[in-house]
Amino acid sequence: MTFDKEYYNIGLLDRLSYQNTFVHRLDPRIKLIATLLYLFTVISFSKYEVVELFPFFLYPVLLITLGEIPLLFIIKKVVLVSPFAIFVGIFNPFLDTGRVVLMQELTISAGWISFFSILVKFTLTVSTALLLVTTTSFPGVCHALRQLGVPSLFVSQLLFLYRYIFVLMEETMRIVRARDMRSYGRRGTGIRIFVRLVGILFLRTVERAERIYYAMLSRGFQGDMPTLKRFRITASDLGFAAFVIAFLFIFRFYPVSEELGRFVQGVF
Amino acid sequence: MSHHIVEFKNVSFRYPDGTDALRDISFRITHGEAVGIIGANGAGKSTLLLHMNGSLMPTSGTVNIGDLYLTRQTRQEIRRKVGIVFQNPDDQLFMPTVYEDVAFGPLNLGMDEAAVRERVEVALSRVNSLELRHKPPHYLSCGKKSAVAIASVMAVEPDILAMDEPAANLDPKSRRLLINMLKTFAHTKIIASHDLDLILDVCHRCIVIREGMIVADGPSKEILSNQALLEENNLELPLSHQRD
Amino acid sequence: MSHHIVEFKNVSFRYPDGTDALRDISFRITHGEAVGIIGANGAGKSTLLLHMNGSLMPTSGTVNIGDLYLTRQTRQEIRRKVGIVFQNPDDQLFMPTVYEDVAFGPLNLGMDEAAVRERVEVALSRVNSLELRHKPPHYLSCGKKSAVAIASVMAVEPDILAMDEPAANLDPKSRRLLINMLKTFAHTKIIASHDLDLILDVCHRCIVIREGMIVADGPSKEILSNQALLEENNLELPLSHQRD
Amino acid sequence: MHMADALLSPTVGATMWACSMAAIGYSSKQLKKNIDNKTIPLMGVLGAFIFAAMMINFTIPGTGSSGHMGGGMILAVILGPYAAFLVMASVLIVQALFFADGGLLALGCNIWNLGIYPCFLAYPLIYNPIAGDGTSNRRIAIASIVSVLIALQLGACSVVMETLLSRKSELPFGTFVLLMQPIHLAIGLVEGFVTSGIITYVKKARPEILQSSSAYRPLDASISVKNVLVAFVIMAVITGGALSWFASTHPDGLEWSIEKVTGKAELAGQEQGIAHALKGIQGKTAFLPDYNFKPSVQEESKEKKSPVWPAIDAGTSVAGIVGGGIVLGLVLLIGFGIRFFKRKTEP
Ligand SMILES: Nc1ncnc2c1ncn2[C@@H]1O[C@H](COP(=O)(O)OP(=O)(O)OP(=O)(O)O)[C@@H](O)[C@H]1O
Ligand SMILES: Nc1ncnc2c1ncn2[C@@H]1O[C@H](COP(=O)(O)OP(=O)(O)OP(=O)(O)O)[C@@H](O)[C@H]1O
Ligand SMILES: [Mg+2]
Ligand SMILES: [Mg+2]
Repeated sequence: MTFDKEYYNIGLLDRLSYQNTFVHRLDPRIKLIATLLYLFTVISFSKYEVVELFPFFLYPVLLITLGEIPLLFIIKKVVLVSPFAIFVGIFNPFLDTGRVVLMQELTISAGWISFFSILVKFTLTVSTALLLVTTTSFPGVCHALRQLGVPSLFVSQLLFLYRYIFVLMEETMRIVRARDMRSYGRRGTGIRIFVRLVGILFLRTVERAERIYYAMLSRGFQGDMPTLKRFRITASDLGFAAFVIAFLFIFRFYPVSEELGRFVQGVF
Repeated sequence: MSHHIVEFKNVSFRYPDGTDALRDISFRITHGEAVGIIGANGAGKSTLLLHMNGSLMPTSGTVNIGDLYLTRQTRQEIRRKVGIVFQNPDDQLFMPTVYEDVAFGPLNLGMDEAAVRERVEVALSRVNSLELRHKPPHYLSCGKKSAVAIASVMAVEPDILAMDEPAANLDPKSRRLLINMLKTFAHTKIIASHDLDLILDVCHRCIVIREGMIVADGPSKEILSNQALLEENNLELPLSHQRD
Repeated sequence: MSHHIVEFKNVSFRYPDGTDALRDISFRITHGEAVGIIGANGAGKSTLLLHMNGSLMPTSGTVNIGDLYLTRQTRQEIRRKVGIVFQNPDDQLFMPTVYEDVAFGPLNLGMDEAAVRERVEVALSRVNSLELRHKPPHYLSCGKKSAVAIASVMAVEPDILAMDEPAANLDPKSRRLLINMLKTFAHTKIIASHDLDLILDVCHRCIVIREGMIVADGPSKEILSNQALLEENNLELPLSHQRD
Repeated sequence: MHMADALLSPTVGATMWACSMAAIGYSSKQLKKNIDNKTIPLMGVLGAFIFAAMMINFTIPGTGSSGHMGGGMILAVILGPYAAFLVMASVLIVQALFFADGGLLALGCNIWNLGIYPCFLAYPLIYNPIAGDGTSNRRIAIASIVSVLIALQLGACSVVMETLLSRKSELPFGTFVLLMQPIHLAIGLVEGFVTSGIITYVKKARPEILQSSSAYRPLDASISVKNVLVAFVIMAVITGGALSWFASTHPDGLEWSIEKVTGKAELAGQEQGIAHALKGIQGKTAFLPDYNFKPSVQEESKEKKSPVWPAIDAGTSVAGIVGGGIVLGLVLLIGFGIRFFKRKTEP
């Protein structure tokens, strides 16, 4: 059933991106650039910085709440893709054995800190990337790419890819069901059958591309994909951009967590 | 024979993206019945069929096939009893030749070569396609593909045959052949289709679903002549009962 | 108006793999006619339609649309005159949203944004789907996809409308809506379908093809009641003319 | 394996982004010169195909993961290298966005690792010479397996290099390579087998597809072995230059891995590059007077292999932990607050 799950996951992501909230209405270009800046800022922290990263949780939390994205869904996805990062990071605690004093007597190895830092960064980067697609429709992202100078040929075929993912996955799901139905748990799921299935799927895909091409020709396609101008930067876009830049700047260069801790300690 | 019973009790199903495709569906189909499942586009017919052999598992409620509850454990056994022919034969024929395709199920059941050959030949003869056995399915006509798809499911000798939109894209003659073929099967048959004339021809009983719920269940003759009911469900009288 | 004439003269077509899909086809369809193309699976109906706007070019013979010979040079112009709606709406709705899809044709004609918007809105309104304009096609139901596919062709305002199997997979109500919609179009219409009841409803004239050749051409009423002719071609009487 | 954002340093990420974007731009340009109108939809739909095919569940012995059926080689054979590369790049973009597989910054690395090697290296240099005119099934099989294997090994090797240069992981080079390469050997064998299976299948069922794709061969022909080698030397020089640039500006990166590999510590000056630049910025921002810029301090102490890290007193750590906790609490509070407020205003 993994296929079904993957498929529905994409479907849900896609569906979320067509909601109509403040975040969804923002200009895709701004969201795309903001996301990239954010990611860049997050990974620019050194490997021993952890608490400095905490304020950055504010950005995904704001997008989740304002964009009405189910929190659990994002968390699940983050956990789902975490193995590689964990695999690469888990050796740090054992290899990097410098001691770190946490409190008077309590020390841990520095590797734990860098491992934890990888995990926090991982959570931040993955959830923010997911939040970009759940708050911006994929066509929106593509149009933003085009306006930001990515070659139009590339963007056009990217749009085709998006459009036909759903159609082909549906088709593939039906083929997989048909195979499983007559496999009786015997793993008729071997690699030879797999090759056959993929071969058939491939042929049908090429035939479909041919039909699509005819349909395009019939509507005057001459080689260039026409586009509509559609974005206008609004006041809320500018506000959002200003917010993100200020946010990143402050939390990158000012140790909010630590100062806050000092302050609290000072009070008590 | 309690063997060939299909019983749904309060079955609901929600796709992971949140679509409620079935809501509290209950019915019981006994041995040898031929039942049509009808309803508008998106009513939930295909989803319902996929529950019959555990391609989908109910979100709540139970499905009984014969003496077996449908669970992840019994699913493989249930798949021997319930054969499903999907809407598009292209999705089902994935082996290099017709013969291998029809043999796929029996081989996976662990039968020996001789028995498999026998099964394949019987199944292909029943759909009048024995002479096609060495052809690659890719080159068959639409009608023949449908026939072979049916044979490939029949070769496992299921007790219950479920079909989703078996006549779509067939030319009228192939459709008629299919109807006649279906009439000769002694199996329990469950057919989901928009082709109400086909349903009327083949099925005694008819279940109407709308938005995932059963809104009517009774003899085809009655249901398919109840114009008000049909129109509520985006259907209309079978064409052969319409006069201009 | 000689404008809306479709004329095939001795058209033959062979696919690159050697299949002779059309053999010496000749006919003439004049302005405002509604013509059904019928025949068995694989007879060549879809291939024929693809010749009407030069998606395929005849291997021999000539195709005339209005005053234009179909050549590689005139192909673009002919495509404004002949709109083809293909069998599978998924293949036809290739843009990411309904609006962009319907706008694809007008934009390719070089129209400005305001004019395009107007065209799109008119076309979508005609098929009762204006409210869907910002949706991606993969969220539409079968019936709506067909409707939008038709709108996307109508938006170019072709003089001639050709359709391949427009009603497959539609539930009876959606099919009826489609038929009514087709009846209101004043265009020259050419419809290839196995749904003989639809052909009988919409088309006055009917062309029967078999193995790439025309075997009959005449008023629908006559052809669709000629049982012998129909049966030779894997067809049968329209269901509404069948009595049990 | 897909590279992940969290393991990247900004320099590595940015360098690879620049390289991959340049490759996309260049390929688009080359393709545009020779394109047949049919190709754009074909590319898009094939991208979707690669995606769907990747999701068919069959398990690769030994690895639990989906083991990305790269598909780069099939695409290259059908579409030629430029178009195939663009399709691979799109597939990876969609994966990064929809599956959070890899990440947006790591996209540069992933496009490089999974796109460049199969399309521009393995296909013209290995697949084509071995497969020859494509009439012999055996040659196709060998060509597919060998080329896919090599492309994947190069990709895996790059993942290791990128990770190590980024300095986020402590894995020693040798161990990491030993962990990665065998897995990719297994994946490569399976993928090579699948690739050859599909190509021979298509050759049998619809030979004209492969023939018509040889309409793109003019492109391939123009990529002679010599040109590819020259291009690779140039790319190697550029990459090497970029790497040594950031190695000098970011001393811990390259040297650190060299140190790990050779076992010798060779330390360079600390007060350079990004850290330095940031310090400069920070010095100018007057409202943070006594903030001690940490990365340099920490890394310094780290490289001195000081037994106790870092040179911050326990008080600072406590402040950090307390403050971090409070910040997280505040963030959550804001989240819940907004949600609560929204519920109230939109009944
Ligand atoms: N894979 C899926 N993911 C999410 N929702 C789905 C999926 N497949 C179907 N649905 C939804 O479930 C409902 C029932 O769909 P189903 O395909 O069972 O209808 P159907 O009666 O077979 O329709 P049709 O006559 O068009 O074949 C519809 O609302 C449909 O949109
Ligand atoms: N791309 C192709 N390459 C080779 N042969 C083809 C191709 N497409 C169709 N054919 C063959 O050409 C003939 C005519 O096919 P066509 O699709 O026009 O039939 P049709 O009347 O539309 O059938 P259906 O009712 O099944 O849609 C058939 O024999 C078919 O196998
Ligand atoms: Mg269905
Ligand atoms: Mg056809």
